[in-house]
Amino acid sequence: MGFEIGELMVAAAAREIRDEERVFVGMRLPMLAFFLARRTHAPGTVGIFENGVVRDRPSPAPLATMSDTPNVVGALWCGGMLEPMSLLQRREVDVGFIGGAEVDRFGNVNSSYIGDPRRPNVKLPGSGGGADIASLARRILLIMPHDRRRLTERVGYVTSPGFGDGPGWRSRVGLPPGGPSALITTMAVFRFPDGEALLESWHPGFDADDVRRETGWDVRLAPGAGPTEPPSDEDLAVIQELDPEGIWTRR
Amino acid sequence: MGFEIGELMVAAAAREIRDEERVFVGMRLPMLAFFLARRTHAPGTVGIFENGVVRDRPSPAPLATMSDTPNVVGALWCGGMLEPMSLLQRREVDVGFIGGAEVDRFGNVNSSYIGDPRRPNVKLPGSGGGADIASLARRILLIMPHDRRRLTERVGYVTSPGFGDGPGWRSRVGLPPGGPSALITTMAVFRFPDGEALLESWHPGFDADDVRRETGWDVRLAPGAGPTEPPSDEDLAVIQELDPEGIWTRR
Amino acid sequence: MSKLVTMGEAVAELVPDGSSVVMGTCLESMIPFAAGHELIRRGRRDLTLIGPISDILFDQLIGAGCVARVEAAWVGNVSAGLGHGYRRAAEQGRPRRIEIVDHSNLSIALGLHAGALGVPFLPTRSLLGSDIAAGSAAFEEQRDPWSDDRLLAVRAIRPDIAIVAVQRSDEEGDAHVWGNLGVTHDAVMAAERVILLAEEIVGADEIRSDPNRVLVPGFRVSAVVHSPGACHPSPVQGRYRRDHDSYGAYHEATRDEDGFADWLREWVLDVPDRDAYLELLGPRWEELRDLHEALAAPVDYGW
Amino acid sequence: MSKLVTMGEAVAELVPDGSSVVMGTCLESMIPFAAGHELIRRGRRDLTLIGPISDILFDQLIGAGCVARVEAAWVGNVSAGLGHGYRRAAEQGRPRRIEIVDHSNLSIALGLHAGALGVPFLPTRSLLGSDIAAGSAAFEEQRDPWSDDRLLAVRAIRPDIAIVAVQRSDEEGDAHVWGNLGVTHDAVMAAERVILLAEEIVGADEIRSDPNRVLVPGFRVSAVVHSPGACHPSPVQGRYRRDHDSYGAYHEATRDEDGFADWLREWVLDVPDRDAYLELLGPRWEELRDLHEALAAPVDYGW
Repeated sequence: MGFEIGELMVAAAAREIRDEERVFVGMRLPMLAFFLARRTHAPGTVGIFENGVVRDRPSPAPLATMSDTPNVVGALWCGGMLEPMSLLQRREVDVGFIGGAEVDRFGNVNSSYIGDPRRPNVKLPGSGGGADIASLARRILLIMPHDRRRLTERVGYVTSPGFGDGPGWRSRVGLPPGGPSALITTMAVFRFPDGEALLESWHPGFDADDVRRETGWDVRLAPGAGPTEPPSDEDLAVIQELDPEGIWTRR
Repeated sequence: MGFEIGELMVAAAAREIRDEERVFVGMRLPMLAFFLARRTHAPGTVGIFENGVVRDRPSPAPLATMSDTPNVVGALWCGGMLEPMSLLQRREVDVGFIGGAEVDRFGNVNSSYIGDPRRPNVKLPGSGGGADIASLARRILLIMPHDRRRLTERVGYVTSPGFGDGPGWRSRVGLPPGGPSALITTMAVFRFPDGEALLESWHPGFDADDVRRETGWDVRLAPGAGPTEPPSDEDLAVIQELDPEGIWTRR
Repeated sequence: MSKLVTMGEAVAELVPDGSSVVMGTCLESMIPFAAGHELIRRGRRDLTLIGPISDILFDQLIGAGCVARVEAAWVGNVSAGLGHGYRRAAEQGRPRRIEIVDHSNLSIALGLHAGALGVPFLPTRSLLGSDIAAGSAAFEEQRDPWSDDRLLAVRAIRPDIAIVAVQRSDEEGDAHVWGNLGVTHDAVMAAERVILLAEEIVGADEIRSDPNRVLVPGFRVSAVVHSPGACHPSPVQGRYRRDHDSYGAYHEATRDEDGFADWLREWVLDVPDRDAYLELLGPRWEELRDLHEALAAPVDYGW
Repeated sequence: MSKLVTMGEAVAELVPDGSSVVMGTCLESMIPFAAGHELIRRGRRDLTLIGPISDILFDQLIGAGCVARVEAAWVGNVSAGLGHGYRRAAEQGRPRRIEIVDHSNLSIALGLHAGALGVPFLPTRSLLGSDIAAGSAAFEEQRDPWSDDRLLAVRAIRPDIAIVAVQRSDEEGDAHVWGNLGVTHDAVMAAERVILLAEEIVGADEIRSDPNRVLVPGFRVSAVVHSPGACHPSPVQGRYRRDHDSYGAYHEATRDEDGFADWLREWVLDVPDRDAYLELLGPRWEELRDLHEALAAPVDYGW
C-alpha cells in the first residue's frame, strides 16, 4: 500500500466535496481535503473558517490553527465570527466537517463529557463551532479515529446533533434538514441514507468483519458495500505538496 | 438684538449638553449646538451620527449632510449604522436631538403623516432615526420652528414617542425612561418636568402671550418662567466660527 | 471567473419587474443613482424599494412610476426636505398608488440584520408606543423570556437584490469599501443577489492585500459593473464630493408633474448611459473630484 | 485624556475578585496572556471566564485557582487537545470546583452580540436538540411569531470587563486592530469596562487617519496598557507568529498538579512582568518576530 491511511481519508473526504460548494473548513485532514478537492475536481469551492477567514488558496505557510498569521494573508475576506456563522444559519454552507470523541449510529457527536456531566469521568474541550455546523450546514462529514469506544450505540451527551434517534427527529426538534452524509474513519466509510449509519466501504488492510469488531453498534452494510477507493496518484501528489512533512497525514 | 434667533437657539441647546456626555447629533442647529458645547463648557463630549460616524472635532469643511466626505475625515470611529444605534439601545447615549413637523403637549412628535395615513394630506419623509432616538436616548431635545399648526394639542400620528398621554405611559408601553427634556422653538423654551410641556422662557422680542397665541395647547408657565438667556459673546464668536456664512443660523 | 457586465446587462438580467431592491444603504453617501436611472430607462415596474434614507433616488424611481411599495425610514430630499415625487404618489396616487411600510433607521437596520444572520426576526426596545409599529406587518410585540419585558420583534427583510457602490472591486466581486457604511454590510448579506457598482476595477491581489476591508466574500456577488461616477450627486469617500446644488435643482424642477417629466427626460431618459450623464454635468464633474488627499496609515499583515 | 496605565494598575483597579471577564475573543490569535498572568500573580479569585475558544489561557487561570465559572464553547489546548487544568477542575474539583456553562461558538457570539446590541436575547436556529441547550439557563426555546418555527433564544452576555489586544492604540483607547477578529467587536461593545493591551502606542492622528479600522470608539475603553508581546504564545498579525512549541511544552509540563505548579512558578509567579517573560523566551522571541511583510493597499479618505 503506497499511501498512509491519513492520505486515503483526505482523498475520500475530498471526493465528498462538489464543485462550487462552500465548505466550512476545520483544521488538519478537513483542510487538506478541501484544498485537494479544489486542486482536482472542484476548482470553484470556497473555504470558510469560523474565526472569520474566507479563502480559496492555500496559505503561504503551513497552519497549526486557523488563526495563524499565514491564514489571513491572501484571504478573500476576513472579519468576525458572526459572519461565517451567519452563512451557516442562512443555509449557504453546503458542507462542514466535524470531529469529536464519540459518534453514534445516528451520527450524533459528543465532544463535551464522558460520564455524568455533573461529575464527568472526562471533561472534553466542548463544541467549539461543531454543534453549529452540525445544526446548520446542509450536510456534514464526520472524521474520526476508528475505535469501539468512540463509535458507540448511543452517545451519552449530544454536543453536535446528527439524526437524533432516527428519521423525523431533526424536524421534530426544529433543526433544518442536514446531518451527516458520511462518517470517514481510520478503517471505513459509513453513510446515512435514512439517518442511520450503514457501512459503505472498508479501507485497505481491513474487511467488514474488522469494522464490525471495532464498532460499538450492530453494523449493517450499505447496498454495494466494498473496499474504499484508494487515493489516485494525482491525489497523493497534491496531498504531499500540501503536507510536505506529513504532519497531518503521516505524523 | 445683536444676534439671530438661530444663534440663540444654538446657544440654548448647547447649554442642555453637559460635559462628558455622549450626544446623538443631527445636522444643522443640533450639530452647531454640540460643537459649541464642546468648545465652551463641555470639552469632553463626543458626537455620534447615525450613519456610523463618531467624532469630537468639527469636520475640516462644512457639512450639508452627515455623510458628506469631510465628516469621515478625522473621525474617532466610522462604520455601520447598527453600532451607533446599539449605543442608543444600550442606554449609553445621554442626549439626542429631534425635529419634526408637529409636536404635542406631551412631547410626541409626528414626522410621518398629516391627515389619515391611508390617504394623507401631506406625506412627510418619515422617522429616519428620530423614533429610535426618542425611544432610547436618556433624554431628548426637540428643536422646531414655532407655529400654531406645529405645536398642537395632540399629534395625529406618533412617529417619535415622547410622554404619550402623560406620566407612566412610557413604562406602560415598555419604553425605557427618557423623553423630551426641552422643546426649543424659534420663540420659546418649554420643559417637561412631569411629562407635560411647561413654558420656561421666551426669546427676545416675544412675551408669554405671544407664545400662548402661537401654541396649539393651553400654555402653562413653569415656576420662575422668564426671558430666555441670550447667547454670550463667546457663544456668538464660536457659532460664527462654526457657521461663518450663517447658512444655518442666519440663512 | 469574471462577473463584469454593463449596467444594462446587470439590470436586465438581475432586476426583473416586481423585484425587491435595497439601495442607498450608506445613507446620504454612495447612493447608486446610475443603477436607479437604468431601472427607469428600462421601464421597470412594481419594484419594492428598501432602504433607510434614500435621499432623492427613491423619489425619482417613484416619480417615474417604477415602484409599487416602499419599505424605508425616510424618503425625501436631504438637502430640501420633502420629496415631491413621493408626496404625489402617497397623497394623490400619481403616477400610481404606492404601498408604504414605515420603518425607523434602527428597525430597517435590524430587519436587514435579521436577514443577514439568517433568523426570522430580531428583538428591539425601540418603537414601543410609536405608531410606526402599531398595526404594521413588519412588527410583532413579544416578551423577553427571562425578564418578561416588552419587546418588539422586527421581521427579517430579505431583498431580492442589493445594489451597492464600492470604491474598488476585482472582477469576481471581492471589493473594498470605506467611509460611513450604514447598513451596507447587512444589506449585501441579506439579499439574494448583489450588484456592485465599482468606481474602479483592480486586480485580485490588491483586494486580498487587505481582507479586513472587503465588503463581503465575492461568492455573494452576482455582477460587477465598472461605473465611475455612479453615485453622483451623492458623494464617494476618496473619489468625489456631494453635489449639493443638484439636490436643490431637482427639488425646484420637480414641484409639478410636468417639471418632473422634463427633469426625467433631461437627466435620465435622453441620457444613454453614465458616461453621457457625466458629460452633461460639464466642468462641475471635474470640480467635484478635486479632493484633499487623506491617506490611511499603513497596515502590515505580516506573517 | 490619557488612559495609559501599567498592567498591574489595570488589573488591580478594573478586575476585582468575582469579575466576569471576556478574553480570547479572536479565537486562537491575539489572546491576552499577559493580562491572564497578571491576574494569576495578583491571586484573583472567583472569576467568571467568558470566551469562545480560549486556548490554554483559560486552562492556566483555572489551574491557578482563579476561576469559579466558565462560559465558553471550547476550553483546552488547540495544539494538543485536552487541557489538563480544565480537566482536573471539572473532573476532580482540583484546585477547586468550577461551574461550566456550555456554549457553541455561535451561541457565545450571539450572547455577546445581544449584549452589544442592548437586547436581552437573540434568536438562533442552532443547537435545537443539542444537550448544550437542554436545561441550560443560557437558553430558552421560543417560537417565531410569524411562522411559529421553533427557535432558541440565547440570553445576552454582558461581561464586567473585556480584555483584548490590539496592534496599535492612542493614549485614549482609539485603536486599530486587524486580522481575524472573532467576537472581539461585540465583546468590547457588550462589556461594562474594557482594557486594551496595545502592541504599540501611536498618536491620535494615526488612528484617525483610518476610522473604519478603529475597533471601538475610545470612550468605551477604560484603560490602555502598552504591552508589546502581550499575546505570546498566540500570534498577532503583523507583529509575531504563533509559538507552537510553547503549547506542546505546556501540555507535557502540566500533566499532573506538581508539574502545573512548577510551570506556573517558572512562567508566571517568578516572572515580575511581561518584559521579564519575553527575556525568558530568549532568542525564540526574536525569531517569532521575523515576519514576511504584507502591506495593505493604500486607501485615500479624500474629501
